[in-house]
Amino acid sequence: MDDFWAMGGYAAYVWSSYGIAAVVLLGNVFGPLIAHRRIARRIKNEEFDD
Amino acid sequence: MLWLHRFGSLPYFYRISRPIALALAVPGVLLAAYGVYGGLVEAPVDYQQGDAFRILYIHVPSAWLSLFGYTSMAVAGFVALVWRLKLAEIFLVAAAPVGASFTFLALVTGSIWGKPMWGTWWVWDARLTSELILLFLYLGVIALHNAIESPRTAARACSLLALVGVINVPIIHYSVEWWNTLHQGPTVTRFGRPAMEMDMLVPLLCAALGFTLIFGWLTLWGMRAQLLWRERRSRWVKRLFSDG
Amino acid sequence: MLSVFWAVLRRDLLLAFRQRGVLVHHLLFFVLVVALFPLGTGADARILVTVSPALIWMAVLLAALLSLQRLFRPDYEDGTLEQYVLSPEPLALIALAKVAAYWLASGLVFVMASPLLVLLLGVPAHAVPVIMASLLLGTPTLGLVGAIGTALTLSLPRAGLLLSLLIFPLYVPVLIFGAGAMRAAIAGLPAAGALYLLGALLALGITTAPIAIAAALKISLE
Amino acid sequence: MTQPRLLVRNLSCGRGERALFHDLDFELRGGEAARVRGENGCGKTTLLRTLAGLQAPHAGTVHWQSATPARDGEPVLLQDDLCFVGHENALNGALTPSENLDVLMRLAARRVSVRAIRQVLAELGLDRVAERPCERLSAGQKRRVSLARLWLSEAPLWLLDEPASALDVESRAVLCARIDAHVAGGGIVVFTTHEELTLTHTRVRAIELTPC
Repeated sequence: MDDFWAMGGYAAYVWSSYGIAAVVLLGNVFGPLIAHRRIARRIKNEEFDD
Repeated sequence: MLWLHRFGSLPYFYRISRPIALALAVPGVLLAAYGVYGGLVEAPVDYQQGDAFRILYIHVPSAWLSLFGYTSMAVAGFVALVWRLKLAEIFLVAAAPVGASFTFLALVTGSIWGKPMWGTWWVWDARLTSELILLFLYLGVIALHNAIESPRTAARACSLLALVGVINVPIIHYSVEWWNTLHQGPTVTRFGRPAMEMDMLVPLLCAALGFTLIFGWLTLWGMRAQLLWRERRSRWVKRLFSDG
Repeated sequence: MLSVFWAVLRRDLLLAFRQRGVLVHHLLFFVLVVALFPLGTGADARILVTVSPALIWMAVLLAALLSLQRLFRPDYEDGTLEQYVLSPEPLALIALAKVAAYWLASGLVFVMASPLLVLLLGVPAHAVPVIMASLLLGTPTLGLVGAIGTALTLSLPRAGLLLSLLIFPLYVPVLIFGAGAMRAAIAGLPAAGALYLLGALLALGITTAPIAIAAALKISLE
Repeated sequence: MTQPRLLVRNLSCGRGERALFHDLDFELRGGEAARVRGENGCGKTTLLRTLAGLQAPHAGTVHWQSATPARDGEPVLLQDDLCFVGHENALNGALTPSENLDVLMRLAARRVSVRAIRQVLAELGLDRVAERPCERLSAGQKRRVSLARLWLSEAPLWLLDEPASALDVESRAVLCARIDAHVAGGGIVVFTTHEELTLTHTRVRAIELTPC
């Protein structure tokens, strides 16, 4: 198992790549979700009823 | 044609977008997870690059999606300009940040990979340079969209920009390659080897397919938010939220 | 149909002539960028010759960016642009005439000024014809592509930075082939290949860019 | 020539994404004039721009003659049948009135001699400034230069956005006479105005815009 995490000495490179990818993808999941929720709340508050 | 018309109806699209997103997300995440697992665990160590080659399972799908994303935006842009289809405009606007994210990932992972392979974080290699310019093309679309206030004008302007950009992508790629071979000798080939071992290739294809589905899912996610914003004053959206 | 092309071309050239102060400013800008450069690198002749292709082309790119912002702006503000769009004549043809006039009044002036500047940088005289040819073929393409960008950002009052983000990536091929031709000429190598490619880009630009400019103008007016 | 006809059905327009008016219907035939009425900011200019095809309506259609837009919301191009005098004068400040008019008429695909331009400028009392750059003209003079197109054009449909702004009483009378003559000759005029324009021979219909 330790061998797996060590990645033959390239651990820093491999895991940082996958880490950054995970962060960026999660940002793309939650960004629109939060935006969607915020817009929905503003519609419910009737902010656009002019 | 009737089907297209129905699909173009915004309330209908909004209603079915969530199940479609789920239908893309579940197999997408499973396939990508399998591909990454196969790449990280099952694929044998590369005799030249050691374990560093395992970055490939994120780098190649990202690079593929950076091109796929821009091309699909240009197609949507064409549809938006010619048929004034609102849904195409919304797709284009929502796909831009997702595509830019994958382009960014392709660049970062390529650069991280380059460090152990070439001993430096950045080389002006043809692929990396084209990818960098592609990122600027994406950022141009996003910046133009943010700058123009009226959503309709903004989307139409972005459609045209994406179309102009997509015509330029192959020209840019060719010119960069020309520049690169002329002055730096042949490009370092990283994964251009003719025969890839099957147990390396299968996970890679799975990862590429999985991330493509994820791309679709994320774009749909963005489209839902964008659609709601653009239609916030319309009756169907208000009805949707007044009933709770 | 061609009469509208000549009418617009003549009008814009007349305007450029009446407002020649602006033209002089652009030329001065171009000369200044090049002239200041040695102050930053030191007067080492070898370095100057090596960087001269990049320097000349970057100066051209920046000057184009600055001057392009005014290409459609006055017409947009005084309502003439609406008349272009409403004209029964093809808008793409009118746009092509505008770009042609713009190039004659700015790009061509840069081409004329370039021999002096490159000799100032210590470039050997035998390279000058190729350098002028590369600018002659490359600068119109910059105008055509840049006009799409300005047309798209017309509704934004201050679009300078955004414009650079939109059009600089599209300028990459011209920069590469233009500077490539220049570098080959300085090294005494054949530069015909790069010049042909610049010519191909120009041909592609003349045939396709006016359509895109026309579409962009209509979008900006909506 | 067929009789000109402008037909507007269920037209909804807006500025940007903001809706201005809904479901406007009217029909104008050759020999009719209409004044667009409504409060400030209710979309008078937007209506004229939409009729001209400069912007797409949010919904509804504009028909000209027998031309029908491909689908709802598509602008119909009136091309050479239209003379549009917008809010702005479409004059470049560094060019003289005759140079400006020459280009404008060429854009309208009309061949007009320099002499004809001079003559119209003289009729409008502009002969003394005909060779002066437009930036040195007064607002009223500039407006008259822009309106000179109405004397040079042969388009059946005129769309005039505040044509009388900055005009003095005499020029206004000249403009009214020109509109009268155009309508009497079987043309159509749609205009907006804040000033009172008294058309002696023309019955002016009103197009009311009610904000939504």
